[in-house]
Amino acid sequence: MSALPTREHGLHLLAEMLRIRCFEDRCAELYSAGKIRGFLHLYNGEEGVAVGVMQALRSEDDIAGTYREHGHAIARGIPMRSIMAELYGKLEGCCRGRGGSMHIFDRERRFYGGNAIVGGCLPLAVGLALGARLTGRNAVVVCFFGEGAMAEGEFHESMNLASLWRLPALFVCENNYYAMGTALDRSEAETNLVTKLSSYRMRAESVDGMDVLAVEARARELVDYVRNERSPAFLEARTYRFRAHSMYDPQLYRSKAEVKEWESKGPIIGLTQRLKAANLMSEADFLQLQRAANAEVDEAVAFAEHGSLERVEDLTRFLYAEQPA
Amino acid sequence: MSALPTREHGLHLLAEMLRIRCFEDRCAELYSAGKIRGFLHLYNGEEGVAVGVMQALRSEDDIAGTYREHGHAIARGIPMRSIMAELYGKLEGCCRGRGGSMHIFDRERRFYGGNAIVGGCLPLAVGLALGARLTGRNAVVVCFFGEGAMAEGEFHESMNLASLWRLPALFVCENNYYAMGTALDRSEAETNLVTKLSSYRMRAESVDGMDVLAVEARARELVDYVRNERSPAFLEARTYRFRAHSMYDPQLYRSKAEVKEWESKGPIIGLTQRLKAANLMSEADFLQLQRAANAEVDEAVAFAEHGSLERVEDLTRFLYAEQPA
Amino acid sequence: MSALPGTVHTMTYREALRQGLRSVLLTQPDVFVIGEDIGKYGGCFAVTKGLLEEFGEQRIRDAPLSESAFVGAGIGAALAGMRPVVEIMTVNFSLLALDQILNTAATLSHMSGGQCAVPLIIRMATGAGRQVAAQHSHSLEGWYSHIPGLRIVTPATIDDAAGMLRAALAFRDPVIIFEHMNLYNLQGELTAEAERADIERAAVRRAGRDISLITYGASLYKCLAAAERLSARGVDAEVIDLRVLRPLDEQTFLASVRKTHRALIVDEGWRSVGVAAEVGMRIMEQAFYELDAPVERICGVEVPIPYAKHMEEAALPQIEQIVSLAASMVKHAG
Amino acid sequence: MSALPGTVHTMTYREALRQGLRSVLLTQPDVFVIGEDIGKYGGCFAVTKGLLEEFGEQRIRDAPLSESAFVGAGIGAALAGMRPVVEIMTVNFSLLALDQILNTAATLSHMSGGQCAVPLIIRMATGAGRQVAAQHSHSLEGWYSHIPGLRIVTPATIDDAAGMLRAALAFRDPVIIFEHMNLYNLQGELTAEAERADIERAAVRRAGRDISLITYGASLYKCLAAAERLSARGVDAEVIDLRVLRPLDEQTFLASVRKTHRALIVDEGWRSVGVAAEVGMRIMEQAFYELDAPVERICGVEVPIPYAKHMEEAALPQIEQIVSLAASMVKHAG
Ligand SMILES: Cc1ncc(C[n+]2csc(CCOP(=O)(O)OP(=O)(O)O)c2C)c(N)n1
Ligand SMILES: Cc1ncc(C[n+]2csc(CCOP(=O)(O)OP(=O)(O)O)c2C)c(N)n1
Ligand SMILES: [Mg+2]
Ligand SMILES: [Mg+2]
Repeated sequence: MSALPTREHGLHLLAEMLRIRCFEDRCAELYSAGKIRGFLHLYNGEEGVAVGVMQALRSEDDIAGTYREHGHAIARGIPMRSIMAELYGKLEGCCRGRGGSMHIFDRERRFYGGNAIVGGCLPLAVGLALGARLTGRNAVVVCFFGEGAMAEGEFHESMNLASLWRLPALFVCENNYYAMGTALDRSEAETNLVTKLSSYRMRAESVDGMDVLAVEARARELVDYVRNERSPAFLEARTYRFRAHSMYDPQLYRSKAEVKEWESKGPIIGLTQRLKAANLMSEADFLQLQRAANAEVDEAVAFAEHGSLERVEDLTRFLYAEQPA
Repeated sequence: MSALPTREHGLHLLAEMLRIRCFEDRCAELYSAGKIRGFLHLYNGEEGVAVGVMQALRSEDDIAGTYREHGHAIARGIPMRSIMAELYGKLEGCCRGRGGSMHIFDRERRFYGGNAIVGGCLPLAVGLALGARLTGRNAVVVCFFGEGAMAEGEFHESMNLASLWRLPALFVCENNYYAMGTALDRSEAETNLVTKLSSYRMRAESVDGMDVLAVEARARELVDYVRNERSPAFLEARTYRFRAHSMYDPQLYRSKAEVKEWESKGPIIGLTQRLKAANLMSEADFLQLQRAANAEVDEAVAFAEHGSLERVEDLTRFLYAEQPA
Repeated sequence: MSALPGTVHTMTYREALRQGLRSVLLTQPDVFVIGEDIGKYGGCFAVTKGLLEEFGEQRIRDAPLSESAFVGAGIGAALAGMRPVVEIMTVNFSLLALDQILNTAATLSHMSGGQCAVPLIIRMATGAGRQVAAQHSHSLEGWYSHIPGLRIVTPATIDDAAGMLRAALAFRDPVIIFEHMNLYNLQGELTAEAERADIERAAVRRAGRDISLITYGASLYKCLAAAERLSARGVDAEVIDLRVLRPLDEQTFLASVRKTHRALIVDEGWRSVGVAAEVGMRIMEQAFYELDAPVERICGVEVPIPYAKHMEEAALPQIEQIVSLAASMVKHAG
Repeated sequence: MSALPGTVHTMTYREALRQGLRSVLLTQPDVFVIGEDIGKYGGCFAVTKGLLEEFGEQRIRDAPLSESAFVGAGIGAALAGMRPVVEIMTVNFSLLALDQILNTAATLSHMSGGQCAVPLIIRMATGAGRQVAAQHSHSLEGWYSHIPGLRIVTPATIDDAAGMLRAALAFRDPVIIFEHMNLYNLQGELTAEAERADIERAAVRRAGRDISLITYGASLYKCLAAAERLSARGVDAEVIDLRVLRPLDEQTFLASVRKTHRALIVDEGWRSVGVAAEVGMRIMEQAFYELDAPVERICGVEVPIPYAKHMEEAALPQIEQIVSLAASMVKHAG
């Protein structure tokens, strides 16, 4: 069982998770309302992973992720309004409305997406880590991906290269036990994911992704290891996706009971109970955090609603870089 | 140390290796003479692997390999003449002269090449094994590949799929310690290859590829396992390439001394010494085997020399299959 | 799939694909299916829904996220005598399997001197128009049609969706069936034509005298709509559905151009080095002196497809563009 | 690389490439190289020979057989501010990295709204003609030129081999440099032109009045030889070296066609849906009324390249074909 945080830090972690949860729930509503289109993959249930890991990072560190990256973007400090505007396809969005839900980028905050090809973010992260090394920055690159990606050849090639070249990267596998409708044991001959890293002589650990405090502790340890030893590491966070894979998923592959059971172990409920039990937080505190999260999402939605559309004449802009070398 | 064979079997194994060695040496001469063109990858030093493994196979078993496959083709029983004619680019070659050295195919003998893309034969072998399973044939598929291929994503995907679906395939890694000029420890973070198979829960063993008797024993054991347990297996054969990677290789990456040392441990020398020491073979027997191998290669060369050229009008033939479904 | 002569059934393109697949599973024991989430999940576009329950795990095989390996598995199984139907969820992910497709599937028969045919079917969804952005909106079927040894088909109608798979299985070659994402919900009638579907000929979907609109896939419906509007303007457009991008049936569109003397090609794929250029070049080579005006093309704008609806629309051929360009071609050369 | 104005050095295409690479390594500290066997082995075509010894392992990085990962590593390093030059031994192996090239490198800048340019250089050998058979003889540079976001260049001369890399580094976009295998041993003079090499314009390699031979890469020399033979027959051919396949410089070849009124495109790549079709279609669209004869093309035959010498030659454009077709085009339309 992870150690108790200070009241301040405990409330901070809870606030971060609530901000994500509230954002995601609103996205679901906005999708039904037709405000958000395309593919939408929500992070409900997995908030503890992004929030926990982000605590260990510095502004000079780089982040790469998948199409299920709203939570990571929010936890990294990208303004909700710029994310929501992106989901609305507005010019004020972080990618001018070109990327949408699956492609959140924020160069300033070193947030490199937002990759919709499963496994595609892994070679990229290897390269960011190589770049950090070669440019002499003492930065750590954190790459988030799902357990489904571990069956892809790019996982294998990337782990080997990162370890062979001793690159400063932390690979965080969000094991939510399903890749769309494919359960882990129907996609991996060896379901113990940590075992696989011995093929690459890479330090690898596993943590309960539903315990944000445990995730934070592990992440701090591994990020320090990566930064100081200049070697990569792998962290499996065991978690669960509370919602459908995307908005098109009838969820034929899992039972309502299974989902219910995991919901009761959720990261928000868990931390809330611990903080209250330890008298570090009152119900009033909790409601206050929820109100704040809601208000922030309201503001983001209003911002997106009033956003503008990119000029059609700019369609071919940025196909090639504008500033010369 | 492997057990001694009967005189008959010992001479058979030696004869097979001598046939390959003699064929490869002649290919090198013919390449310098301009009779053979394109890329030519010789098998000298590795004969014990193909010969040892082939002993364990039946006619209904399938074989897939790489561009360094002359030895496997010969050991499988493909007539030397049809292989040599292929290297000459003649119509009488097993592929009508279209494939050349890197693409030996003999459907009748279930020899499926001859793949010049490193790692490319692995998914194919998985499919052959799946096909054997689904067509109800109790066959084993053996796939030969180099250790360099283990860094490719296709290795990872193929091992997982073969194990997950419990397919009857034996994966034989010919570890000759170099991928062109890249030494194993400069391409793999974990150089113990057998370790890697634990990622896939696949049975894996390692054998001295320079001891053809040991290779045969291990192969028989694993082929039986695959055939009976209907599960895949992996065999690493530690060997060495006596010649350059291909005819263009200046060999800057290894010392003459290293090559010399390995030559002294070669599979042919080794077996010859053991058979003689055990009085299972006389020098006369040995010379007789060499003469026979030479005569066979002479005949193959003569056959190839007198072969004909495919009609240019047939260039587009077989782009699509001729017999309908 | 048997639509009794005369009778018709109304169904979606998705259902027609499922019926086509189901009918070959019922009649050909050597057919089986491999793909991601085709079983338990029911298929990412629900084409394979219910097939796992009906045919079991041996014939409906869910695969891990390993595009290269399971496409290779299809190739090997085809060599071993089976008739695999491999589903790659979308063309966007097929790039991970391209080495197996080009260097093995498309090459083996010729390279082995005819010994090793690869009777493999690959199905994949293609196309843009659903706001799924740059990495999920490729239209690469024209690009794939550059590769010798493959057969590339693009069913656009209910009958072709139901019948092309069976037609493809009549060949022992690798055939890729591209299903446009925007057609899955298309409603239409399944007719006895489905039984006669082939993968060798293009089809004239609307006869006309003044100009040939040459297209395929989902763009067919844009061209048919454009033809209606054009007729209101007194322009009689013929609409050709290529149906098969490789080997290209040039006779059908050349015959059309020899009649209309004008051609406009509509292709959602990126403009440069696409199938539209090929069709135009064939017309140049074989019907140059029949042309009353240069052949024109309306294609996808050469950018990664953006998410925002208005930007995505601006990147794709639109009916109005087709109408106005076709009209001006006829007027000018008239 | 500095050839003092006036002075010339004779060297091979291979040496010119090495000089070009060496000079940017010397002058740009952010440049480094990744590839299989580029270091200890000396490069599979010896282009990088000696560079490991001179620049060390940090800048000349031997990579394992992991095409997708080390191309991705180049993309990420480029995002991080470096200027990686990634060598993929040959285009035949690049298919394994195509997802990273198309879905990431070519897409990121546009998809991120201009935030993430990918200043990555990829070098690869291409082409047939060395009897290395079906899986090692692809000419896919034209095929790659279908992809928006990439710049595709094909140096054919000593000066371009030496100068194009530096020119490519002036852009912050992914640039792929295709080096034809048959040119590595080409001997020629390195001139001050190398310093002025660009990756934006095609070049007129031989001026002529009667017909435009439009080509690129190693086929340039077949066209130049054909032009000589044609002049003996009284046909004055202009030879255009496209140099850059994306974005295509159409002005140069359109100007040529407006002068000669006839065009023959020579491309070693497979015929259908190739760059030859694109060039022909652009001429159709923009110079139709200038043409005295239909544009023709001589391309690679649409088969996997066979090993046997006579069959390989039959599959590739040959000088005699060019001469006779060009001559007949001029005669007929004359
Ligand atoms: C290469 C590739 N294949 C298939 C898909 C379709 N797809 C999108 S998400 C997904 C499941 C991925 O599961 P996992 O990696 O566990 O991440 P999760 O969605 O569970 O967070 C699939 C199959 C894709 N985007 N990319
Ligand atoms: C995908 C791919 N990348 C690169 C090459 C070039 N190449 C041919 S053989 C080879 C080395 C392979 O080494 P290994 O797998 O150990 O086999 P060996 O040659 O040692 O038998 C390389 C890099 C290739 N053929 N395919
Ligand atoms: Mg998952
Ligand atoms: Mg090796």
